[in-house]
Amino acid sequence: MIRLLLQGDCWLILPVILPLLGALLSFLLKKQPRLPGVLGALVTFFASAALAWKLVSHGGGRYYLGGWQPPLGISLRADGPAVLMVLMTAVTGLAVSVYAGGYFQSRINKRGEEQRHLAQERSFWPLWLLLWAALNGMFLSADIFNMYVTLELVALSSVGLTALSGKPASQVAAMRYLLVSLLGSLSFLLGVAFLYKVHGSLDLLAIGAALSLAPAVVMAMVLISVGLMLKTALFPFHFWLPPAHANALAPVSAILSGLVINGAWYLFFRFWQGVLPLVGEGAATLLAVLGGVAIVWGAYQAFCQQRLKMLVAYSTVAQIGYLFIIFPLMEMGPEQGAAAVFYFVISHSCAKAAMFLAAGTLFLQVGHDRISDLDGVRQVLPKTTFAFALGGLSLMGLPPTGGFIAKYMYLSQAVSQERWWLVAVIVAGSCLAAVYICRAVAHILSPRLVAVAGPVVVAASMEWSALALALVAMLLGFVGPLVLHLIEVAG
Amino acid sequence: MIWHDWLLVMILLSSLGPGLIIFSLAESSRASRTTLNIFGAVTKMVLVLVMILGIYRGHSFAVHFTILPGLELVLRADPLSALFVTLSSILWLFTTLYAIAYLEDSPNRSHFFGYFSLCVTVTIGIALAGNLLTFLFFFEMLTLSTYPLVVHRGTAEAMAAGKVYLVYTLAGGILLFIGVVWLHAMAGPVDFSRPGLLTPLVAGHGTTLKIIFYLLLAGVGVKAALFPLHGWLPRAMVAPAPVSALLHAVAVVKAGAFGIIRIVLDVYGLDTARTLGLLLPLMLLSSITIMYGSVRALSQDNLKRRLAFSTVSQVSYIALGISIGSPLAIMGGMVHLVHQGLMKITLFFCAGNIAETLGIHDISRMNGVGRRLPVTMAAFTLAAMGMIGLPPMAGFVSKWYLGLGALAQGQGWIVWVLVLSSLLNGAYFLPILYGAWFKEQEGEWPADSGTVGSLESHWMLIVPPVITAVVSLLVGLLANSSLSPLAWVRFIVRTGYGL
Amino acid sequence: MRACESTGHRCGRRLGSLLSLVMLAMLFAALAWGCLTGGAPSSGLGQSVDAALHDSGVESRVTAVLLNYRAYDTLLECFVLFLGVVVVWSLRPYRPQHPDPPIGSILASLVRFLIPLMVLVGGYLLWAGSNQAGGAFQAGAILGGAGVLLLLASSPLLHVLPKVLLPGAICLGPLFFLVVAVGAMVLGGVFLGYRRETAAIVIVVLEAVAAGAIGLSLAALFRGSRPEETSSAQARTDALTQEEGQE
Amino acid sequence: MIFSPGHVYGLTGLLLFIVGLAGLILCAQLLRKILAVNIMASGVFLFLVTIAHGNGVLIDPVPHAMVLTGIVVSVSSTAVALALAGRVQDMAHCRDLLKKKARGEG
Repeated sequence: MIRLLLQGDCWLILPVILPLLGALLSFLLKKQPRLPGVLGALVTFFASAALAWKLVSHGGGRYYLGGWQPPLGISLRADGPAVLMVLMTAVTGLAVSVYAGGYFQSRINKRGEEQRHLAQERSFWPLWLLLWAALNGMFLSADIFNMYVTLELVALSSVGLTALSGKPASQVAAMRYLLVSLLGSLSFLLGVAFLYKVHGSLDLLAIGAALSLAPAVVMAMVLISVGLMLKTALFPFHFWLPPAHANALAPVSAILSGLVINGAWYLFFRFWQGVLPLVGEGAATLLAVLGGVAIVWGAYQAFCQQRLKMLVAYSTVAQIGYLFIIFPLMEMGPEQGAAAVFYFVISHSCAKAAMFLAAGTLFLQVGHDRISDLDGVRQVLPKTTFAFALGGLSLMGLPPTGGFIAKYMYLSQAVSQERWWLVAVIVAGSCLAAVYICRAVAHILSPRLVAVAGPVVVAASMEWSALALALVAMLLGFVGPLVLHLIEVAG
Repeated sequence: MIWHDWLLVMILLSSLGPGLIIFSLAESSRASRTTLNIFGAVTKMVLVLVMILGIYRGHSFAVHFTILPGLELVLRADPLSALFVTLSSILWLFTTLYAIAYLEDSPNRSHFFGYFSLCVTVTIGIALAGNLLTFLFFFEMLTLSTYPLVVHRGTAEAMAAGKVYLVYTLAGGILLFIGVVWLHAMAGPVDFSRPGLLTPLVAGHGTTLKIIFYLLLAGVGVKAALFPLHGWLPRAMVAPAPVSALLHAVAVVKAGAFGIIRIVLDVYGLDTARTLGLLLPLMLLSSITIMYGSVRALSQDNLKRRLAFSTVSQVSYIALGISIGSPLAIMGGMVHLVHQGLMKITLFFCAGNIAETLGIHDISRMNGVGRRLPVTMAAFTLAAMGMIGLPPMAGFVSKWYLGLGALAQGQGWIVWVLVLSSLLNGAYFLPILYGAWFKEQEGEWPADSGTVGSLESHWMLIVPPVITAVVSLLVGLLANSSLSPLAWVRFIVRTGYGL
Repeated sequence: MRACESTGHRCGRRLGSLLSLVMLAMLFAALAWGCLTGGAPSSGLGQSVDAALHDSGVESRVTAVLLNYRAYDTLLECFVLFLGVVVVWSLRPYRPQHPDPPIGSILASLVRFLIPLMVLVGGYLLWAGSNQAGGAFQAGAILGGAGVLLLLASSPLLHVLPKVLLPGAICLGPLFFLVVAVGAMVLGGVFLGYRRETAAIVIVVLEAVAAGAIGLSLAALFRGSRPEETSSAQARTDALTQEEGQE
Repeated sequence: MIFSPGHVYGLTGLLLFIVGLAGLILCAQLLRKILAVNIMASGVFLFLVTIAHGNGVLIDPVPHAMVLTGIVVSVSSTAVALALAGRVQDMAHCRDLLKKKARGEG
């Protein structure tokens, strides 16, 4: 067994198996779901870290499940971007798991409705671990039909998590989310069918190598792109996101905004990476325009919100735009473009999750999240407010955070390629982000003593996990070479 | 990396460490907070002293840290950064002492001193920045660490001022960011130790370089309160007095002025800047700012607002000196970085004392203050005289060199600007002095907090302004000695820029 | 005035529908274009499936694909079903507004007659799957149907499986699949890589367990909520009131 | 171009997809939307099966396996959708009850 671990390639499959196992166990141990849940998260984290270490030390590779080579069998692929996403999920996921433990305990302690909160926690752990496994599977998969299956797993578990809070608004939001997700999945599946019809293979690499602009392939790309854009909530398709993300439980919001969105986008990126040289300027520009509108519109909406969690949710809509404006830049510098966008993804993931966790803590402590009534909450929850502010800094792209590095890379690409309208979009996005984040932060960090009295009811682990995540977002401002080294490992 | 490279990091950590610990301290643990503050400030001064000695002996200190391939954060101590570091660390010590007494019994002190230390750390980072990226890095952080100090009082007015401050500085920060990225895209990373990097680009990309220069200038100009971008400064006066002192003398405005020096001398280089015709606009802009600030100061009745407009005017002497571009003028500008800091911090300390002890904020109520607060007003008078530029005070030295430099460069009109501005300085400072010393007290003081023993106020409120006032007198009197700022500036101009 | 507005509104909606229909028609045209043009479709994987069939342990090509070549998909698919049950069970307590009609004697006797037959058919399909059409999913679907019938009839047969064991039973399928996959990895070095000589038996056992799990999961999905949780309408209303207050 | 029976099946699949899409967009009731999604799924499955019989010589089992997997996934998500729709309607019902009660007491 140990020999197997040391020599084999099973590292690749462990980040998928372990959370699956954890999910089953936490489902079975319904009296104590937290124990297997947190344990599963911890083990998965270490497995992911080990995978990253293995990748850096031994290079990337493929893993043929069941020993069947493609096109017959399914293969997993480990290269820089895939493993980086797995690692990002591990870091954010571990913090969210630690947070969730404290969150449910605090809720169970706080109110009279123990049964309801117990039931919520009982469902949370299996759903979350299944989601984690599905995300890892999605990142590592090299088979387009397998991607569809993982997409569905992700969609169903996200919907389940969204509906978990039981609030009427969350039920409606979950219903809408589910329908949009199913539409996206089916569109994706039809695209997969088209691709299979033309290429007779489901292996993404084989397809990518033989790609042409035949009508069927064009239709396949359109279907797949639209399906994934729906799931990523790119601008015209963003309508479902804010209510779903804002009305969920705090750890769930963090998971949805920090991880799930990135999952669908990652597949989009993988598909487009191959076709980009073929499609020419127009399609990439179209994506970038949608991204630009998303940045501006999302930021404007975020500014208009009265509730903290809605603000953060709309900020996700805006930040998604950045994931798409990279495509025109990638035509001239694919490697630099990929590096920039992945840097953005990981720092956004940490920062956004930290902000949602912090917002959830504030909500639990104060009992509401109306921004204008949050003055003085710093006195009660200093670490949480600091985490929120730090996450906000990263979104604004100010040093010393990962967001700054990402913005720097974006801007330097745009400037050196002389795409001035993109420069304008990036700058406008940063300014708008600064406006809406400062609006929220000015309230929660305000020195005014309109104190939200009352004893601290939230668990320490909630404060610390959000802070740790925000500090990771900050740390990303200093470990650029390391991350880029990881991204550049070939498959 | 050998030990003395770590020195620069230690200098940063000497205030960052205490700052972070102070954040986590309880509000009531006053003794440990004070100890930490003073310990940090003194340690920093000692470390800076070691560094200066090293530089004087010809050591070079540099720390490199790669944050992206081909992109480094560099801390480097050259003579110019030593000047700013010394100024900041000395003034920080006094400001800390002053703030401890000033904020006694007010709420949120842990928060305040935490950000206070952070702010100084970042300022030192700006001073030690060895390339443009590092400068940008710390420059943006300065905005964030000073904002909580500006809004510290938490009143509606303070929050509004904080909003204005953020809008100005963040917008400036973004302009600076674009400029830096653009310059990097054209010329690669811009290291301060390699002047003339841009010279080969002048022929082909002259216009672009000009645009970038104005972007950078606008970016740092916001913090330096250059004329159309100065709007935040008078409003930020709602902050507590130590914060104003810090903003005006140690950190923000100074960082902006320092940035102008760096951009002109180290990024573009004098020759390139002159070839591109960038110096004349800067000269005009700073002359306008000098006059504008002085004129506006005349009509202010609030003491701190008058001082703020005075800062707008005085800081532009630095930019003026650089833009004139002759060695003497550059010396005058650079030395004013120190002189203005010393004098202005004294003035703000005194204004704070007057407000804290007597509850007076307006100049019209200051009649007869000299008799109630003789020591404070003496310090105030010294500093104000210096500001006006009476010989042999510090301000005179700066203006003298500026004038000589302008004449050497054939820009005689600058002398008129200097004379006129000195007259205006006199016009807004002398009435204060006259009223305070020679007029009778009118009615009760608004809120007299009483004397402390035989002293007019708490000793920690009196000692810092007295020391800074005396120092500002001495640097003028002993300007020719080998230990004066002027001598150091001469050293900078000779060794650093070979002028 | 109001009528006017509402007609305008209706007109707007009709226009919107018309517009979407036109766009959908265009989309169909585009899809048809993609489907019809572009030359001969590729021959697919039929040949490679046949070539490797000998090593797969089964004779049915579809079963070989499902449980050997692409067994990873099937494993995840078991988890999709499991996930479905978890999600449905996680939803808030609920009772339909229209209670089920009373059970007639016809349904009861039909159940008595059909259940053994369905189990038999399911078993046959499972067995047949190794060399012709059929297999775990078909068998599971039949078993699921049987479960639905039992539920409809509130049959006493339901109590054969105690409620406490229900989660365990639901987990059993995916858990077993996972254990087999990991076991293959530990013994042979490859995840899901059965040895050639044991493949046949492994696949049959897997299929049997999977069919059972699928049937059970389908029935659980049909039921719609966690069995032990039944709450009165009053409790639901109370919970809702409280949450409205929180919002 | 020769118009074979395979094309008819394929086009029918696509048409079903579009019809489902239309239902999803245009129908207001949740139940109809869910049914529409199922029709879309059926369309995709039919299309996949058509691909399996693409050149008519050798039947390709892989799309069949994909359809089987797809059906199970679709069953699972339909179940979730129905359960959720039940909750949404239940809530609307409860809310109406509450309103009525409030009005009666007021």
